[in-house]
Amino acid sequence: MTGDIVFWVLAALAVAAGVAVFSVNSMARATYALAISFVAVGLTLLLFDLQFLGVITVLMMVMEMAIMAIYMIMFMGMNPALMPMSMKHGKGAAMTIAVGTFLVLAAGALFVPWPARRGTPAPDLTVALGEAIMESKMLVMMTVSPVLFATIVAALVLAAPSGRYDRLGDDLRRRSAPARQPEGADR
Amino acid sequence: MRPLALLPEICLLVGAVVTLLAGSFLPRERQWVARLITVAALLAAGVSAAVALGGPPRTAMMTTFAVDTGTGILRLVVVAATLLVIGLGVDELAGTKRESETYTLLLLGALGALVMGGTIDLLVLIVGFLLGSIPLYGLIGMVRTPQAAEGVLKTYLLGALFGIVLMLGVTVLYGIGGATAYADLTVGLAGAPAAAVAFGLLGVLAGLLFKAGGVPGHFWVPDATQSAGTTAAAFLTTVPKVGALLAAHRLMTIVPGSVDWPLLVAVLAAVTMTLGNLAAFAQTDVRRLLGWSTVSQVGYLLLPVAVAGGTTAALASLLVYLGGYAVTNLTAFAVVAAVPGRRSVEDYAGLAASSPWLGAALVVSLLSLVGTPPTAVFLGKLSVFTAAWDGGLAWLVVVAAVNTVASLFYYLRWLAPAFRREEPTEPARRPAPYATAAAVLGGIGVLTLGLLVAGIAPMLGTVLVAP
Amino acid sequence: MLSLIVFLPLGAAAVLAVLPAIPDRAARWTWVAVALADLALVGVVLAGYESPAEGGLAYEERLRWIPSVGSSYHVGVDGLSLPLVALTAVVFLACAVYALREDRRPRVQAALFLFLQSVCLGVFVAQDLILFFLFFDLSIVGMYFVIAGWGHGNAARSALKFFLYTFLGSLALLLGFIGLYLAAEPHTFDIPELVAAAPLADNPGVGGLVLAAILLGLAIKTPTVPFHTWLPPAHTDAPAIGSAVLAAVLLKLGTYGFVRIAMPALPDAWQAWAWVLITIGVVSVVYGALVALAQTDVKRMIAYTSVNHMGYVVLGVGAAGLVGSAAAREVAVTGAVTQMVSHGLITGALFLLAGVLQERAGTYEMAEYGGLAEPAPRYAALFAVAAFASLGLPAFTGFIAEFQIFAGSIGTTAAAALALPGILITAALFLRALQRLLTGPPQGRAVGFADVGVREGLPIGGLLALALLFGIIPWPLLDLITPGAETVVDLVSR
Amino acid sequence: MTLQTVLLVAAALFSVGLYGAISQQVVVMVMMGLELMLNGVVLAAVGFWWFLSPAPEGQVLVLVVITAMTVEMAMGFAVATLLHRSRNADMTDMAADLSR
Amino acid sequence: MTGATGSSDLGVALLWVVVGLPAVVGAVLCLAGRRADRPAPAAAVVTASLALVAAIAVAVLRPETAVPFLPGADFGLAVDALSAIVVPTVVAVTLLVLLSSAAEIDDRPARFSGLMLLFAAAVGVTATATTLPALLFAWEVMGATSFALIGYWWREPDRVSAGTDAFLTTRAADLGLYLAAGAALAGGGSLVLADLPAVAAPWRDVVAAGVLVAGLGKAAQLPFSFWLSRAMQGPSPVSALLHSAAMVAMGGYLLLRTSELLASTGWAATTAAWVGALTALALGAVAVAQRDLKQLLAASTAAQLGYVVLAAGVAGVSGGVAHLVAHASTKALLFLAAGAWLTALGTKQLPALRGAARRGPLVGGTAAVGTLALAGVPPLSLWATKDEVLAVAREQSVALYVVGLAAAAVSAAYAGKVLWVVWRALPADAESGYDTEEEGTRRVHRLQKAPLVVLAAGAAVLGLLVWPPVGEALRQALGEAGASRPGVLELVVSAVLAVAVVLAVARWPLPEPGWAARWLGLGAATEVVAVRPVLRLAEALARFDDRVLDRAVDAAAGLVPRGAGAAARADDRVLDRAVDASAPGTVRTARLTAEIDDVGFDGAVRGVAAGARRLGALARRSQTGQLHHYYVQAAVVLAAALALLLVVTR
Repeated sequence: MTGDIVFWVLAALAVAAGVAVFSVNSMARATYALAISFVAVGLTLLLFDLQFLGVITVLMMVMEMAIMAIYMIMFMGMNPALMPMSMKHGKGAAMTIAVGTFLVLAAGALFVPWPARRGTPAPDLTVALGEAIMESKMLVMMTVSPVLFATIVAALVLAAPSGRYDRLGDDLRRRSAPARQPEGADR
Repeated sequence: MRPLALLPEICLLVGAVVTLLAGSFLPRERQWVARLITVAALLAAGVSAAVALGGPPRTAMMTTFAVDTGTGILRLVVVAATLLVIGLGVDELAGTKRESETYTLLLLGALGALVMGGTIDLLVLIVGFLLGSIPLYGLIGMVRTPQAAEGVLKTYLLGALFGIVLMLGVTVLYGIGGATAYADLTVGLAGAPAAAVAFGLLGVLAGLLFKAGGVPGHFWVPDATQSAGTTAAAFLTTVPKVGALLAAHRLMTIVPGSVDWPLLVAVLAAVTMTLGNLAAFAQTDVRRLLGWSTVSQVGYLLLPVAVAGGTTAALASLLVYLGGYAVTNLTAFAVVAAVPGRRSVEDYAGLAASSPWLGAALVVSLLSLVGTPPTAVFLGKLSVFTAAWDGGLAWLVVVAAVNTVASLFYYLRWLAPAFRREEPTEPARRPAPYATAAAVLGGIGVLTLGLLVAGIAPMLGTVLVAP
Repeated sequence: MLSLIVFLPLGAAAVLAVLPAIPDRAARWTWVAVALADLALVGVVLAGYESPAEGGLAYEERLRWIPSVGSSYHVGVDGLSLPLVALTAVVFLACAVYALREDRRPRVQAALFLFLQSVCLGVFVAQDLILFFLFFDLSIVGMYFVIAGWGHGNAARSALKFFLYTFLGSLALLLGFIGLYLAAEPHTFDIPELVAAAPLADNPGVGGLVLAAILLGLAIKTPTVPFHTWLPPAHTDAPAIGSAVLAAVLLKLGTYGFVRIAMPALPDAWQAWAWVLITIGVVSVVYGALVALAQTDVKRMIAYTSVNHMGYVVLGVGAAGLVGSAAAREVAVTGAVTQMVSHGLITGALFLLAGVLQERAGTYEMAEYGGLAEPAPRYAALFAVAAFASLGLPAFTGFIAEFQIFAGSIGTTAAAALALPGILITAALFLRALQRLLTGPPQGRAVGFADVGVREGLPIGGLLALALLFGIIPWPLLDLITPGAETVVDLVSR
Repeated sequence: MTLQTVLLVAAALFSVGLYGAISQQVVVMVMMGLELMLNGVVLAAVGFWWFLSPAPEGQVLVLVVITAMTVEMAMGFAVATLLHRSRNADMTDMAADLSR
Repeated sequence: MTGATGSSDLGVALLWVVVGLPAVVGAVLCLAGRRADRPAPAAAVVTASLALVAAIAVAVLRPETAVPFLPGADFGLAVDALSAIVVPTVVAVTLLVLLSSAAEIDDRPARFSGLMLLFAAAVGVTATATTLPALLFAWEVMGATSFALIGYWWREPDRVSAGTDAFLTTRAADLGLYLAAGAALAGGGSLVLADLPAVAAPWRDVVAAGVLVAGLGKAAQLPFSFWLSRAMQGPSPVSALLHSAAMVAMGGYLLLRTSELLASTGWAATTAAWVGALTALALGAVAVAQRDLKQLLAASTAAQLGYVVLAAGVAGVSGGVAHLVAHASTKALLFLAAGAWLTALGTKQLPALRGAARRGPLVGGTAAVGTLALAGVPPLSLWATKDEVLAVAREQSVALYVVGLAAAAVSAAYAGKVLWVVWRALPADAESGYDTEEEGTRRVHRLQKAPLVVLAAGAAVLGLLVWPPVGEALRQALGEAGASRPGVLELVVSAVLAVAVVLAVARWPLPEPGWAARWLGLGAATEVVAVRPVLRLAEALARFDDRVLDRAVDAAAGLVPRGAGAAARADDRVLDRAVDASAPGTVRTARLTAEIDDVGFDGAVRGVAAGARRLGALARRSQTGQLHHYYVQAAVVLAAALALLLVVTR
């Protein structure tokens, strides 16, 4: 019963925060709202005995939102707290599609004759997760590592305007970086 | 576990790491060492894949990865395609600031395609999707032009959306199927509610269609192809498709009969090929034209996917087409890479006269894309049409044939100026040597595949017997 | 042996194509030499040819090719294909000699035509649908480059139209082939096996659709009304030798497909659809002749007479599907095959003659000429002979063919008599053309028109001489064709 | 707290996120919409895991989704940076040269 | 090689000489061109002489031969009683005409002689053919050589188009033989002429109809007669051979040959008889109205051939062949005479020829023999042969006899007209009428005179063919021993009639009604009924072809609007020019058709094209470049796909 109440509160919070993301008038607030929504879902995970995953979700998302805030200020040079905004397009279509999607999903959730539960959760979920990662689903985690590797490389390639040869010279012997070159035509 | 069964994949991964590391310490003009490392890694992967080819079908890493003929040929195609991409890209990349990074990303993207195509577990499929997508973003944005930025933006945002849809689909399938491994899912989905199966299937399929560049996930293809560097464009229109389509085929084999998925795939195939062809009609930029052309090709490639369960020939035909398409498409891009100054169709005026070899390669590749014998795609089209007809989709075959005729129109629009006698307005620059070599090599490959497929035919026979 | 015949020109073409250092003169003579050698090889085959047993093949060769789809490299000849193989070799040799005067990229041209020769020969010897289709489609590609590269006028557009239209046909053909393949049990693309199996015999619906696809493909290539509209522009804008090859050999690929594939492999559907073919044949004959009559452009006129002449062939093979006297139907099919050879020789010559007009004076408009017999008596004589041969005058092969087609098809169905006016209209249009071009006082561009020289006269005269030879002594040709025609009629009557 | 309710909440989150992804012009805001959609997916995955098939794969799935979220976010920042640098734009509307 | 009758090898060889030698020599002369001009006339005459010797020999030896030609139908040649008479006659006339022409034709004589010899060879084959393919072979070659010979003076367009008319008209009739071949194959499978009467019932009628049409066409019977008028544009020797002894006669000859077939159907023979009789009468009237000597002779030829056709219809083969041969000699004589006057005086108009006979008694005298024979004046040949035919006709129908007799009177009238004109006193201003058609030489070459004598002799005595003993033998050979013969009364009546009419013509001028002078308007009728509609149809179809069929393809393919537009404009220009060049009426019709095309077919076609183009644009319109549009579209497509999956369940 308590679980139910907690769930409903968290659910309401998650959805409300989600709605808030696109209704508040500054990007900073939107970021906070998104973080709240994630935290709410992360806490919901705890209701299902998924302490590990719940904590991870909360931690990662809070970190991510922090990064997002920093990113906006540092890289894009805007003060999110001060910039009021209403930058939307095609609200009508977006709303139609969103509502339609919700109706379809909700109808599916309500009317699909979900099968009965098979099996029970492992006694120690975290151990079970660990075993799955290390045994039956090892390939998943093995593949995640090149994904992260690729992400680092690709993100750097995209984000960094100048590479090592700009900083250190074509033979990598220079010690100081030269002035930045204009963008766009450097290859 | 059998990690050694994944030797080709491991070769690529190790190659990517070593390439990046080596590249970090190489002077700008000596990055060819990194290129050599990449090529070596690819060759090692290719050799190990070829060695593994004859073996019996089995799974690796528990039940998450299939090592069968499909994977075997996928590996060969991906490795060969990536080698060809590197070959045609040497002129463009050599000595640039991010040459070694490009090779790293190419290797990782190829690895992603392999993982996607080879996996028989939905979880690995998600990760494979990411591994296939992320290097692409980096590759598209590599040239850092405003256009490329736009291209990468669209690719990324579409990729993110379809990734989410893919994960949603996986979630639903897992929920009702109780597992993520295909072998277990086949059992689990058998009695599952059809609507939920349909939803989950659609989600996963949508994600794969984004990778393949089919409707509705095709929007990024022409933009990215047009804006990215030639090397990246060649890669992104070839390698990810190969993996995604094989993955789609594998996916279809687990869906229970309660869902009329063949019809869905057939309709999507018809829409994809028609849209791609219609949109390609009026293109003047050859890259964009090729981008749309690859969209239409995906439509044809979806034919065997649509009959994945209906006929045993589906997989064989898909593989034949994939191989043929990869070589053909890369040959066309090699020609584009060889004459980087020529952007529009009209720019190609007099190409055949100034460089007959390139002209020949262009003819071979475009006619192959059309599906004229004795080229590789003709064989692909033949087997694909046959399989689709055999699987009960004769109407789709007719649609595909009509589309083929329509496609001829824009391919010829490119070919015709190339063979026009025209006095060059400016002194013609010498075509890029490596790309030219790649084009000629590709052209020979197209013809060889088209004519001498007998060599690999026995292998396809085993595909027929043991799907 | 057949492989050698087919691939000898291809090999020469490859050599010519990759060696840009070959001087033009050497390239031209190489072409002639290779064509001559190929013709000699065909002669050897002809000399050693004995009609195989019912349904059999001579000079058969079969190699593994694509076993997974039941396709093999299977070639062989019989009475239906050997005459066309010989025709191809002859026509290409004539073109090679005619082109000795060519000065626009002769090396590439020689390579292209040798390539075309290979693929045309390939179609006629192929005994496997995929092999057939391979050569069939390549002939389109080759001809596209011939028209686009050496044509005049609106060549690019005509070439594109030619390619698009005939490619549509070839795809329809491919669909039909796939249908045949899937219907045969076990699946195969091998023509003799398909013929023996006669798949779809018990499935008239699918059989009809498959036949419709094949017919569409072949009808476009042939071409018959209403799929002929690619032909006039293609001919008008093609170079002389291109037109000659197109009319003399390429059109036969379509009609040959009827007797080689459609009739024996789909006998039931053929019988059910025979009336459609007869209708198409009759309409093509009359329509082609009438439209040709209204032309003012010599080459367009000849092009439309091709529609007319191919209509006779369709009429003949269509009649073979009806219930009627077997003798009459054999005569009709023999006539149809004879017509293929005959049309090749005669129309080839006519197009070369038309090419002379273009070379000398730059136009095909009949109104621009008059009284050519005065300045160019040899040209006039050749033209007159060719025209009479084409209108079916006895002593030329055209008569042999048309007489047999008419006797045979009227002997099968009286409806075929509706095509008889075609003979008359053809006569009218050729006589009008002769009158306008050759007779009267010399005027317009006829003034100062140089007469044909040896290098033009030899190929044209040679083709006409063959038409005359087999028109007067037809039995060597007919002895070759008749067993094949008998086999086809037997097969289609199953 | 039933499967239906969990799925309804997940659907709500997903739909709100979709609305944002479509309606927002600023790239970063579009990314937030996508994140919100993923949030819904995570919730749905947990719901399915708990109520239908509590196998370890479900947990791995959630882990993979979260990883994907992070990775996509990182790439998103990189792309947004590139866009900002090369076009001085931060809205998707401002990057619409490639069309037709 | 040889037939079952055991004919000698020598005979067969000679038969091949008769048909082969002229063919080979003719072909060589044609091909040799100007180099052979000098020896050509002599070579031709020698060839014809050799052929004549051989022809006489084969007439005696009666060889029979066949060589393989088409499967199931050999190229069969045989000399039987009928051809034994006709072949030597034709070869003889050929020889004489060649002799005559050696003096007359000085423009490229090699080609002329070559064509004449080729023609003679074709006639030889026609006369001896035993199978339909062989017959049709020669039949069509005759037509083609006649085209070349009529249009021999090709610099004058009028003459060439006369040849065209002749060829086309006769070829139209020839279609009957193609039809007959098909029907024979359907009805029995044998293409041997002798087997035709045995063809199964419904097909036999078709065979008979086909043969009948072919025969009537070549014989210039109604309604095909007009081509003969146009054919007079050819040189006189050509007329002498083709339009008296050979080609026209072959039409009648074919019907004589197949009279058994005609009779077996029940209706074909009657039709032939009546067409023949009516042609004799009507074309006789046409001849009466002519003022041009050659035109008169041409009409007379058709009329006289009418008797032959009549004979074929009533199965009076012996009389028919006798009339054929006698007429050949007579008419060749008259044509050569007309040709002699034409070369000498430069005119063939009767008014201008007044008294021409008095300028040269030999030409005049032989011409008189010819005209009198033509008139049916006893004892000259045609008097007896004609009555022989009429006697058989009377057996079957008195009406036929009466019409035939009336026709005889008419023939006496036109013959008399010629006779009196040329034998009137030479007027003082005769020269003023000369040289209207060509430059006359004022002299007649002796090579032109000699044949006249021979032919006049023939015209006089060939009546022997019906009198005993020759006649008896002939009837015997043709199996008509019991056929009815003209009685004395009939002979006297026709003789009196002929003499009376000839004398009357001398006294009273003949009427020259316009309808007859214009050849019954047959030519004009053909122009209106057949030629113009066909041309108009052709133009309309050509326009249809370009405008609709072709544009349909353009539209489907031509998604590049510029190219299609340019082509369409070019089409219009070319077509309009083509149409403007033709008759204005045609233009109007064609335009009307085109308008219908435009509104109907072409509109639809354009609609399709525009639709395809719109689709192309639509396909690209989805690619807006706006990311949120892509999102929306992707969502919509996925929703539709989901709906599809949910709605269509298995």
